Amino acid sequence: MRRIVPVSGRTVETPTTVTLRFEDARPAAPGQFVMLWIPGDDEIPMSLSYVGSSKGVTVKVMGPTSRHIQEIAPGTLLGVRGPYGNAFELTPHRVLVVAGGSGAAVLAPAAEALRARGGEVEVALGATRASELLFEGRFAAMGATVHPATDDGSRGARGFVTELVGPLLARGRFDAIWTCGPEVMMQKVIAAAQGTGVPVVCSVERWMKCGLGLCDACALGPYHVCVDGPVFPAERLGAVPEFGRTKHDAAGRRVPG
Amino acid sequence: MRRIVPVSGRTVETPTTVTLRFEDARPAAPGQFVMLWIPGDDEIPMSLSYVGSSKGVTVKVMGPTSRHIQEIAPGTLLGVRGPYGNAFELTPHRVLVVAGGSGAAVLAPAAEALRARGGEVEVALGATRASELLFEGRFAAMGATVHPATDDGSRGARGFVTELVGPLLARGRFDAIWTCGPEVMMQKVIAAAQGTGVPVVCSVERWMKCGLGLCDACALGPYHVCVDGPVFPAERLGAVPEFGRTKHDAAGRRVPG
Amino acid sequence: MHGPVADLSTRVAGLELRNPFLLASGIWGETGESLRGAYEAGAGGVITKSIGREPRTGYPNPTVEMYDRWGFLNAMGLPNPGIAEYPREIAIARGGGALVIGSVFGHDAEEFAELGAALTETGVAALELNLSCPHAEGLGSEVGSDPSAVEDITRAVVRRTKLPVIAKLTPNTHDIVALAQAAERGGASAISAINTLRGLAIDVRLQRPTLSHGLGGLSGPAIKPVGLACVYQVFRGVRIPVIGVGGILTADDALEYLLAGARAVEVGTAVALDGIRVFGTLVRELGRRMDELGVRRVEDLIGAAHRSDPPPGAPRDPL
Amino acid sequence: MHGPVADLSTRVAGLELRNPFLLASGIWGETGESLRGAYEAGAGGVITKSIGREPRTGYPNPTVEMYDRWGFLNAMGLPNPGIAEYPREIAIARGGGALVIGSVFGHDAEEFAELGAALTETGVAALELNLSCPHAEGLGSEVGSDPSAVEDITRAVVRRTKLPVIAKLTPNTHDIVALAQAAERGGASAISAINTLRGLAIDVRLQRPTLSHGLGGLSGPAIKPVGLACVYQVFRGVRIPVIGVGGILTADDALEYLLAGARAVEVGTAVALDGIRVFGTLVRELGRRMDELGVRRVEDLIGAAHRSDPPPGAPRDPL
Ligand SMILES: Cc1cc2nc3c(=O)[nH]c(=O)nc-3n(C[C@H](O)[C@H](O)[C@H](O)COP(=O)(O)OP(=O)(O)OC[C@H]3O[C@@H](n4cnc5c(N)ncnc54)[C@H](O)[C@@H]3O)c2cc1C
Ligand SMILES: Cc1cc2nc3c(=O)[nH]c(=O)nc-3n(C[C@H](O)[C@H](O)[C@H](O)COP(=O)(O)OP(=O)(O)OC[C@H]3O[C@@H](n4cnc5c(N)ncnc54)[C@H](O)[C@@H]3O)c2cc1C
Ligand SMILES: Cc1cc2nc3c(=O)[nH]c(=O)nc-3n(C[C@H](O)[C@H](O)[C@H](O)COP(=O)(O)O)c2cc1C
Ligand SMILES: Cc1cc2nc3c(=O)[nH]c(=O)nc-3n(C[C@H](O)[C@H](O)[C@H](O)COP(=O)(O)O)c2cc1C
Ligand code: FES
Ligand code: FES
Repeated sequence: MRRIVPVSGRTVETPTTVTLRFEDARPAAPGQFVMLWIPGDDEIPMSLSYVGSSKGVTVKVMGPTSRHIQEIAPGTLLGVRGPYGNAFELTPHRVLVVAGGSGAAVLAPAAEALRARGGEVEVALGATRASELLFEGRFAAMGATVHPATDDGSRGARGFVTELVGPLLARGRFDAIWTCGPEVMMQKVIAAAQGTGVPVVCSVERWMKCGLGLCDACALGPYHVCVDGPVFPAERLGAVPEFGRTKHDAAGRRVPG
Repeated sequence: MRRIVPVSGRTVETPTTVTLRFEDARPAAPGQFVMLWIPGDDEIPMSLSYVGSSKGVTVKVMGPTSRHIQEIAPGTLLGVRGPYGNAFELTPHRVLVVAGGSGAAVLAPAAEALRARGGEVEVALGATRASELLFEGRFAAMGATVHPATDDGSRGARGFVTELVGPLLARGRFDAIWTCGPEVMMQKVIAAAQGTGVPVVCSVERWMKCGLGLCDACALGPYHVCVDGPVFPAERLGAVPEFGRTKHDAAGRRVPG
Repeated sequence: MHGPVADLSTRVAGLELRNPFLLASGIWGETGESLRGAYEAGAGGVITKSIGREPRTGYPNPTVEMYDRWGFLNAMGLPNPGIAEYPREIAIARGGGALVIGSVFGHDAEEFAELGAALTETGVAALELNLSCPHAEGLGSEVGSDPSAVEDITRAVVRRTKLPVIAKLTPNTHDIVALAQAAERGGASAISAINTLRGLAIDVRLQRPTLSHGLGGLSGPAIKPVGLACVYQVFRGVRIPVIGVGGILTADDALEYLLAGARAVEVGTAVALDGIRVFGTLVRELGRRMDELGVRRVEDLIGAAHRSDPPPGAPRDPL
Repeated sequence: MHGPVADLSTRVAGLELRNPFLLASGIWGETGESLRGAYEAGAGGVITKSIGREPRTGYPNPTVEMYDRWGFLNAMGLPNPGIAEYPREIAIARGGGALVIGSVFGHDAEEFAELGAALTETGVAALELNLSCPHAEGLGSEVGSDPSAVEDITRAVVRRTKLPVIAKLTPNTHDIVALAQAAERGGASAISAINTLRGLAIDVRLQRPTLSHGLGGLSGPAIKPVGLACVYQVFRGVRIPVIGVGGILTADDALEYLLAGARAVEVGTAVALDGIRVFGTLVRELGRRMDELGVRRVEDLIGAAHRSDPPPGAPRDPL
């Protein structure tokens, strides 16, 4: 099931984020992820930021493995299995994308796919500072309107990207909100959409080992993120008390998260 | 690989020979054999005497297992694997069939297939006595001319069926001889055809265990009868000194046979 | 048209199971919600992840390697939340009505006994001792391949619990019957067999093992013949009941185990291949197959393949 | 366009092999013509059927059970013509130029030694001791799973022959390294691993085992992970060379074994699946793959997977 592929390209997206590209013929849909193995190091889940036959992952530094990935040069062999999990449904016409952290990695290809079907996209794009805004140019290039927000106000609105959601919903008409980022951020998005009738769809990250629905590492209430997700309608998450509150760590303990 | 099939029909062909029928969808060609398992007893190689989806084997009493088979009633479950081995080539137009013992079991479906393609068939059919002539009616029904020979002269020529071969070759024109029976019998057929230019094709029986070309039980010189045969052109057998002289027994010893 | 008439219920180690299909340990069993979900999907009972004294993260990824449907290699490394935290998961599962069997692992008899006693408090229906993990040093099959250790561990646990104790054995041995007999002497109420076979996969381009731990455990269809041989042999060697595990994907696979002597079976890798709904399918298909074969009760199947062995005319060791 | 530049030759137990692919014992090896045929088909060497003191017919049929390409179960029961008659087969094989390794089995050290001495006279290039047949009572793995018996048998044979002695070990053990070390102490020149795994298949409609003997030995792809684990462990535990066996169908399978530490490999079940021409294919494909991977000599592959183990950052037993 695992393919060994050479890195065919490397792009520095922000000071803490790089995209690695590789050829892989398996069909994939926006929202799906792969288990990416850096031989000699860990294997970690990564959303596909490019889903064509030239695939890509966009990795933000979090800890040792993601830091290691930043230094990987083209030609390096990586292990890839998947794509796993479900995908964004491309049925809505007007979508508000709300991205925080590395969340734009999975939302950009979804937005692109929607645009390709004639859909319309506005993006609320958050980061700590201007240089960390991920895929601002890519969203613009696909014809989406981008509303940046930075913690330090170095670009766009100052403050959390979630604060843009209410005003944007008030101003425009949307069929859906797609969001990916820290769970507390996504909860704020859900809260902001409450009562507007606009459904929210979240891409969720949990600890993953098998990616196959076997090991229980990614359990989220009654769901397994690797097979039932990572894309969930907010209604389903609403029934899971631990969403936004606790996670399971690598030992399966419930920890705040 | 093994199918468990109920016996769908049972026909007593001669005092020492019965045909068992069973349904089995696997395609088969005349000349091929199956490994037939009588649960609780042995599994033995048996040529298919009927090769359609309603298959058949025609079994002559030789020892304990073939005797056991004679008593099997319709409905009994048998194990079948195969069909294995190669088949008669149906390219010649006029064929002389020379059958001894249970040899008619494999030659009858081959002759039928040839007739169905418009070929012509004459049959030299040998047995110890009239009641043991196998498939005389079946050969007649397909429009073949049958020349019986019995050891006791109770029907047709008295003596060995091989004695018919010379005269038949002298009288008619044949593109091939197909023969199955004891190896000494087949050697006499080959000898009788020598110099006539009519190629002889033999169906050979050897001890079999795996039927898969693995265990070496059916070794015949450089060949394995289960995969390289059971149908061999006489030229190939001519280069095998042990043909008609020695066999391997169940332990792999070379024994006369 | 009428539904299956076959009675799928079975008894093993004093447990009344609505059907013979148990969720195998290590699959879905880290959280209470998952245990409950597997039971709701149709399992006759669910076995927890093997629980140890301390929380363990297990080995780093990669921890799994899948061959086409016929085999699966893993070296999770016994990740588990530890005995202090795990009772809340059992409470969640039991809250959902699940019949839960608690699995434990340890380094020695004292550790097993302590864990068994602790789990007994949680209301599990039975204990399964993981004497058989093939890839964790000083744990699992390293303790589980020595009959006297198996006997001691079993006895130590039995002394500290009122629950039935199931000894889960390793196939990485030359004599699983000796291990089963040792567990029986130690007071086990049942044997489960088998855990995974020690295995390895190497990536040819990278020239390295594909699992971070190197060695792993093989499961799935590839090990079914081995599991069947073990159950068949153990059935003859002990009086306590046997639970079959290894490579069960279909009702016919389960039937093979029942005929070999198992009174119940555990299902693991099938969940990765066919999802948790595999339990519903197995239950439905077993009923259908039993109807087809004219068998009314699971009971009537157990060990039936031994009736015909050795087959007439087939000496066990000719010449 | 140019042919492969890779050098496929290898040395093991003092033998110079033109390529690493040996015909495994029990496949095609009952007759001299077949041994010769396998060598002509491209094998680097051929191993005879295991030969015993007396002729043996083996078990009655059914003796084989095939799963889809991934596995094969057999209980032939060690049929062989016996040591008195077998030398003529070796003469036929050697007459065809084949490099022949003679395999023997027995009940005890004396019997092995006697057979080894007798085969030495026939001009075989080495002896392989079958210490590992999983389904013959009092033979095979029943002697082969006890390290002291393995040591005694090996030593007894080594004393009676000038040929290199290869000890073929069983995977039906909890500690194959201990067996390999025992063979090394006894003077073996190499270890081959593995023989088949003990297995069983039951027919659900007939409610009986499908092989007349009941238990059989599992071979083919299903056991490749187990064979690799054994070779990998044995490579670390002994100084003598290792020959890998089990589930090799393709050049990449063989590469896995070489990387795990094997200096040569044996091929069995593949012959049933792909015919004897599989040797030609394996030789061609190994050359092509080595060219592709930039490896010049088989030598450069042997044990290379150990260089990366344990991988950096991957503790062997965390927590
Ligand atoms: C479905 C999914 C898609 C993801 N997509 C992206 C993406 O597109 N871009 C991106 O930058 N990140 C993505 N992540 C997160 C990414 O997997 C982690 O950031 C990464 O594993 C961190 O590893 P590390 O060794 O650098 O950090 P560590 O120091 O090991 O861990 C830092 C944090 O990362 C998370 N993490 C570590 N290992 C795992 C694991 N095996 N499974 C899940 N989480 C883990 C934990 O929350 C941990 O606390 C995704 C995660 C999931 C589950
Ligand atoms: C390819 C092939 C096709 C055959 N087709 C027919 C057929 O259509 N009709 C028919 O009546 N017979 C056929 N035979 C012969 C049949 O297999 C034997 O007659 C049968 O096995 C006898 O078994 P037994 O137990 O009754 O006799 P036994 O007393 O066991 O043996 C009598 C003789 O039968 C042969 N025999 C026994 N077991 C085997 C075995 N496993 N493999 C091969 N030969 C064996 C040996 O020559 C033996 O000396 C065929 C054999 C082969 C190899
Ligand atoms: C990912 C995985 C984790 C496992 N973890 C455990 C465990 O913690 N305790 C245990 O006793 N067995 C464990 N096992 C073994 C299974 O319970 C079962 O014995 C084995 O997988 C064979 O069954 P299967 O072929 O149906 O998977 C694990 C198996 C797998 C595949
Ligand atoms: C039909 C059959 C017969 C065998 N007979 C023997 C034997 O006589 N002696 C022996 O050492 N191994 C014997 N083996 C084991 C093989 O040599 C080999 O170790 C095993 O089949 C694993 O390799 P494979 O997966 O390539 O078949 C036999 C295997 C098969 C399938
Ligand atoms: S990662 Fe193993 S179940 Fe989801
Ligand atoms: S019957 Fe086994 S090789 Fe032909």
